[in-house]
Amino acid sequence: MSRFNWYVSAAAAAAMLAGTALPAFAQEQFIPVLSYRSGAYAPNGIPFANGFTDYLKLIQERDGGVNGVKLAFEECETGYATDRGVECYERLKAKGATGASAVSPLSTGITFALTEKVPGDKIPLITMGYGRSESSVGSVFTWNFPILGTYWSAADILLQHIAQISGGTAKLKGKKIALVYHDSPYGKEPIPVLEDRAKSWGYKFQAIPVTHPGVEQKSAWLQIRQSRPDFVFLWGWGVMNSTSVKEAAAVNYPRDKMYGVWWSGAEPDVTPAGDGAKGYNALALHPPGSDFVVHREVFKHVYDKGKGSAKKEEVGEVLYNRGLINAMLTVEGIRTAMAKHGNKPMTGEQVRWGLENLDLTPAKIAALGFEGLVPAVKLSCADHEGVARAYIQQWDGKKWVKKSDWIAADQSYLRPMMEAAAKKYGQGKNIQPRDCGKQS
Amino acid sequence: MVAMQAVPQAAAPLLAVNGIEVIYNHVILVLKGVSLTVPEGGVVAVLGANGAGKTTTLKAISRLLKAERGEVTKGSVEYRGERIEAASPSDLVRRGLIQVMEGRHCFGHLTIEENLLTGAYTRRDGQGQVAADLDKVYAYFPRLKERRRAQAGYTSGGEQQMCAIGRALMSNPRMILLDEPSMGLAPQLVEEIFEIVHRLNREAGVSFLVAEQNTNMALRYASFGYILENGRIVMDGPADSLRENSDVKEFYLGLGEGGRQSFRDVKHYRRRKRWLA
Amino acid sequence: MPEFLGPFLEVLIGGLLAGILYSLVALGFVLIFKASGVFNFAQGAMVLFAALALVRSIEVLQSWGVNAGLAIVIGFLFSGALMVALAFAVERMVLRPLVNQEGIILFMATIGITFFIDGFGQQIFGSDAYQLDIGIPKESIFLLEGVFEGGILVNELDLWAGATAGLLVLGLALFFQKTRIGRALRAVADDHQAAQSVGIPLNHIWVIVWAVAGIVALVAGTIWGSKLGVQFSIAQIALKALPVLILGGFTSVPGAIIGGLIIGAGEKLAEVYIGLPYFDGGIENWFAYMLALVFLLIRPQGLFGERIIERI
Amino acid sequence: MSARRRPIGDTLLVVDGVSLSFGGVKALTDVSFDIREHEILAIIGPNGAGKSSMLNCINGFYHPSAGAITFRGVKRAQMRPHEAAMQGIARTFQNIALFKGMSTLDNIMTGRLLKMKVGLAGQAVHLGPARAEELAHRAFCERIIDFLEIQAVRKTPVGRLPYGLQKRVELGRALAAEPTLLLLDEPMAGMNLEEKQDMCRFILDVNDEFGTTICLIEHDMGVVMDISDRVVVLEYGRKIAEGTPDVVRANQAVIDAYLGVAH
Amino acid sequence: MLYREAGQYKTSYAEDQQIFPIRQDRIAVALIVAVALVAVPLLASDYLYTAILIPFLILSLAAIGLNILVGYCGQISLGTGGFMAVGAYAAYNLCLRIEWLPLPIAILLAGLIAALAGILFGIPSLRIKGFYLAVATLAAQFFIDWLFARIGWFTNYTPSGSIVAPQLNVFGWIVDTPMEKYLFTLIVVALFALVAKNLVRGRIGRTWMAIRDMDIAAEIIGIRPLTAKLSAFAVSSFFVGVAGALWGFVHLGSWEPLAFGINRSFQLLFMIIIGGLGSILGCFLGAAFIMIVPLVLNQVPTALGIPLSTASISHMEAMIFGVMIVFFLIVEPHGFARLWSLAKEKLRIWPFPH
Repeated sequence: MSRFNWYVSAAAAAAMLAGTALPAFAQEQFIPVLSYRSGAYAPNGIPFANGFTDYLKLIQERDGGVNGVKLAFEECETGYATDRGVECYERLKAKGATGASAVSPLSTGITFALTEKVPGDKIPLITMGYGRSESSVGSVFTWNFPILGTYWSAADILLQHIAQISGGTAKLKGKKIALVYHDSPYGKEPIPVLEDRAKSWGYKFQAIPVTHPGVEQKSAWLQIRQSRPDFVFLWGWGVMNSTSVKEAAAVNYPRDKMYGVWWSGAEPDVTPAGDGAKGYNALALHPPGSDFVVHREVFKHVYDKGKGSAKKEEVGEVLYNRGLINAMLTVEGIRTAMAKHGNKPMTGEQVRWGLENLDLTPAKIAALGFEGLVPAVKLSCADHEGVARAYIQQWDGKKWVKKSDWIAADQSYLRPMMEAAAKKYGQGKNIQPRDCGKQS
Repeated sequence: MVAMQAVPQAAAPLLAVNGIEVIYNHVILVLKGVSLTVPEGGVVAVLGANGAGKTTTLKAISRLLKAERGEVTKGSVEYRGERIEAASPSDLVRRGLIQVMEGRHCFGHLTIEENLLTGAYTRRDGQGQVAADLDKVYAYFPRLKERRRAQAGYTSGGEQQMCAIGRALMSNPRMILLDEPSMGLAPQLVEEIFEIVHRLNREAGVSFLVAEQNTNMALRYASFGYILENGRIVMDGPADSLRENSDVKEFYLGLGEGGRQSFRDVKHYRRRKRWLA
Repeated sequence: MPEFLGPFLEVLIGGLLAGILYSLVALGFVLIFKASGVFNFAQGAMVLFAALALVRSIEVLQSWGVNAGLAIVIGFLFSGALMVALAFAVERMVLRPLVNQEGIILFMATIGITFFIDGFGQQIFGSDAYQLDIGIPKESIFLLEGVFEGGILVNELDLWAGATAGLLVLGLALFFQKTRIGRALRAVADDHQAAQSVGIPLNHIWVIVWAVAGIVALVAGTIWGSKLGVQFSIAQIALKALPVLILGGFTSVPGAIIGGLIIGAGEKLAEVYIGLPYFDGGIENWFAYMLALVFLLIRPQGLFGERIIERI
Repeated sequence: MSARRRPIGDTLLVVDGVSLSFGGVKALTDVSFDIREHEILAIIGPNGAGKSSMLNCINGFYHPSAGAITFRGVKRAQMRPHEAAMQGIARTFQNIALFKGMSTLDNIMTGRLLKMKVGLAGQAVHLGPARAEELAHRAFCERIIDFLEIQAVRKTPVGRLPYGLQKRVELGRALAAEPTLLLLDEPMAGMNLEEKQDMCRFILDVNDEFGTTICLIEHDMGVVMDISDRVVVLEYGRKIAEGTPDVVRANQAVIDAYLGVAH
Repeated sequence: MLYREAGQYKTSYAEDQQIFPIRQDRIAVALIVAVALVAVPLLASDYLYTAILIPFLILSLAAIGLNILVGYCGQISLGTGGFMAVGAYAAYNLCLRIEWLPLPIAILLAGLIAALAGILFGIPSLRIKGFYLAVATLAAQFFIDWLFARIGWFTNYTPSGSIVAPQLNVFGWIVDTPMEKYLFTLIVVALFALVAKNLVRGRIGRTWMAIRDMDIAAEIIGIRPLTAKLSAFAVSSFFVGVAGALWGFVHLGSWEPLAFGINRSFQLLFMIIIGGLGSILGCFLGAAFIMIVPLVLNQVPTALGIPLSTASISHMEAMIFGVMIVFFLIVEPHGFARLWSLAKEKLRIWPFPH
């Protein structure tokens, strides 16, 4: 038993009991689950955490773990607060036989803090669809994995879409685009792309911050009512999203000119606005719904045994599915690592290799039951994002309706930006970029 | 209020305090076994220096002590033959036992009249009766009537003392615990206040337990006195006999054996004389 | 009509109406501070708790097949009763044992209450976002469309909030000035001990005050909940009520309303005309406080607070 | 009467036509008198006569609406209380104004604050000069503690002391400042005879030993008549008499206004 | 009989004015220092350093700063988080813009800049008192939050507004392992605690306490309210600023304005009130309590094998936390420090109860 266990148990004044409870992790692969089920962001945090844990339970119940290695996982409540998140990470990082496999913090703030810590602890940081945009440059950010898309990608996809419906990028000239954003690192992430494109494409860009938690937006929307932008992008989280949609309805800003990022496109974001949300658009990183193969499996192996985390009708919500996918990527990273290192609990470092060499072909994805949910993903030393594509969905008052084809981010434009930013970061931290040509 | 004659000393006690101990904040012992009685219709004085425990005694009786984190740990308090250590202050007010606190404690932001009306809070005998009593209070304190619309915070010390006593009267009490009515008042006003106490006792039959430092004044108006020192009763007796007692004379009335000694001539610090060996 | 006037009026009116919503929360603070000298940090949590109780009880009742109107009425009664129960509990478990402690201790205790209510409310009623619809109209209406292009946007819900706040203040003023209990409340506010000495039972008074503040919280929660949906964040609007309080004075009911109007209008105008054009926005959060602060430097006791005469 | 060591000297402070009002209520009207070096001056008068207001004007807590106060030849229009303290005016209060959270020693040490010079950095290190200064002033304060016979409660928080001792500590704090002029507001209020005698002793000793000029407010006529050199009588904010105790005692206006029937 | 001062005579005022006049106390303190400097580094795990000890020490330091203002000078502040932010961002900018500046100097300068900010926002305290002041200090909190979130210069125009601290180089000592970070923090905090103790027991401390206990009387004995209050704000903010710099550089390594938000201010206020207003020791006790309670509450159900969802745990945590706050206030409103001194008094007269 490690000193760490001893100490915590003592602090908990439960040394005896803890002594029996902890060794259960012995030969298991440990996955920490940083979640938030209370506080201002709970409505969004809960479905995600449910999806994440349900998938791990599925692997446990159906497969008995990954390649015979049982999974162990423990949730820790971060409350979306950075310091709590860091504490959770520190608490959980050394658990299990080999320590934490990978961490998914589900908060840009926590991601920023952990980005500084994971290289020392050698634990990969999976930030699926969020986090630092430049961290997709794996040569500098060895331990960060913003798989399936970054905010810069998201901003680019949105711009492509409105250019498309406006009839080409040239038509955007002179148009006005406003960004209503959560005043935090998360909300600020897309600004560089939106500002940069404004220069070349000639639209007018206005950024309007909304203070945490985002219930007071009247002046933002009065401003929008006056300046009447042609499009409003929404980079909100939690209650801010629904409040934005409501305020838009209140000032009669056409909802179909509003585009949310994929974190502003879930059910809790629109239902509180009632009919006012009809026509609101948002990016979809993946489709909602519970009729995919994996859901059938989850119902069969988890819910029918009464072990589900959520209510049955909540399975298949947007954020639930995102939790599923996030968990699946973590598990597949472990599986890939085992292919190289053998079927035993993997260390964080081994999982990192696994993630970097993750290659989910369409066939593999179909076998996992994620067909239609996830595109093919292939990561590499240089590219930790893998694939960046999304489509536009629209709320029809009852459900999300797919409105556009999948749109892929323009890598030729984004990649140099990301590399420049990563280089700047690396210089600040004295990080020597890895030479990805030599990586196996 | 029915005017009635003061009842003679021999009557059954209205209030009986039997050997109470009071502890503050679970540690500080303030009263170390205090016993006293007040007969129906009597005016009894509790005398002693600052910090002797006079206020604590009064608050122990009126149950205001609890709000100050003090508690009676030993002994009993009986009012009209019933134990009252567990009663609440408002319960006691309803039963006719009310305290006028040291330092007046008027409600500064309320007018004089509103102050008086708060005194009738516990009464359930109707607005008419309250209004009638208000007039009676104004009859005792004509100055209050003049200033009835003034905010109590802006009235003088004497007026506030009157207001505090008048406010207590509004509860239709049988007994008033009067704490330091003379504090900070000019001699003439002190006289006036005690005169009113006397009248209330004579005319309205209200009994008084008065805590005072002004021994001279208190013993002139009380029929019986107790002297408190360090949380103990060190002497008691009828007012007249106390006034004649040489120790009292020396220590509380400032009248030494050979007449009053000039303050200028006190040239050495006196050892405190023990009342009880 | 000059062109800027329409938008200006719109922001002004929007701000005033937003301010009224802050006032509703501030009112609860004032009541408790006035009567017990307690700076009740839990007011925001009480708003959330009341709103959660309301929305969830309506939901449950409707799931039992009770018709909407009746469910709303029962829901109000239930959550009102819950707030009264809360008042009893707070008096019994917190105020009574802490009687006669310094203000800051009681203030901290109310932060303890805040934590408890936050946890308790979420544990019992869930931490999801809930929609509250008790039939308050939420349509936008456009005034003076003939005069200004596009008219002046006003939300009906905000108008309802304004009317409700007005009625509440009127009721409270009458209660304080004209009733026996009201007088007793003011007496307690002035001097606890003296109030006790004349037979006013502090415990009852505190229960009454906290219950009234709880009902005010329920009203505030209903309106905020109708506007934003009921979820955790509405507890945090308590922070919005604080500058209203310092501006209006901790002890003044009308001050809470006037303060709310000034803060609401001030911050929205500042945000739209200074913050967004010159500072990339976001100034309204501190602007309200700065406004209150600057004001305090001129009148330290707030707009309607009682003047403190220093004596020694 | 004991022999005085220091004769009464020149005028120390002049109150010239001072008036004071609070929102229309006149607390003082055109009051003039002076205080002379080394004397003990008593101000008496019924409650609300403006006695405390007078002291508050002298030490700058209130600003007279008319008139002027000259201290040691310097006439001042507006002065903050701490400036008065710097010029050597110390005082005690009717309702004890001690620092309740601090010990007796610390309270008395606050009286020395104006005389302590070591800067913030020096104090932070608390070695060398800061320490030496602290110890020197501690020694001075210990002398006062001895003088006032409060050694036993040196480290006790003053909030826990009985009233009489608190009054002494307050006097100690005022003395620690080594004032030229000491203002005492009802120093004997609420004391029994014995305590009054002690307090009188202290006042007289201070006056004798340090030559401190004393101006006091007191209700106890015995005390006033016995220890003061001169008496000023106020009523309703006006001065109605001034003079030696004997003169004042015989003044009919004073008898009518204040003493009332003999007691 | 182990703890008593009988037989320990002080023959000079100097001896009487030691921080720990009783021998047993001095021994205890020496033991604590030895444990903190030697035993802990021998035994502790990374988790203990990074998640408990380092934040505990830094928050204790911030609590000392706040306690100077609230506990000693009686000025309630809810803007502590803001002043921590000033310290952190100042240190960042100093290191960024003056490359040769040694880290300890940068941290001290950051403290000074925070002190200036403290003075600026302390000015209203000359007119405003009590809860009005408390609310007014929120203006500082929100303004500072906004300033660092909005003005790009402070964050060196990083697009996200999030900051990454540079390497910690203390005159050539590269502080990077958790244990080194712990030791560095320990040294800084211990030194500052000593400085704080020296200040509060000397002239300036008495000045503050006089203002706290009765500001009018303080002015009448010659204390300038202006200098007294502003010096308290300055010194307090200095400590808080240094703590903020440590929080950003040593503990977080990377941060955003939210790290110094209003919740931090409240947390610190809790610490000093639970620990004891007007007590340096209380700051440590309070910080320890506030740090440990949530951890214990999180661990106990798991350790006992009670299957609670994290949601329930976190709600229970809030509830229990609330209850404990109220409970402690009822039991001892003057905090752990008072409990501690009462216990010592009991020990001193043990085994005789009176």
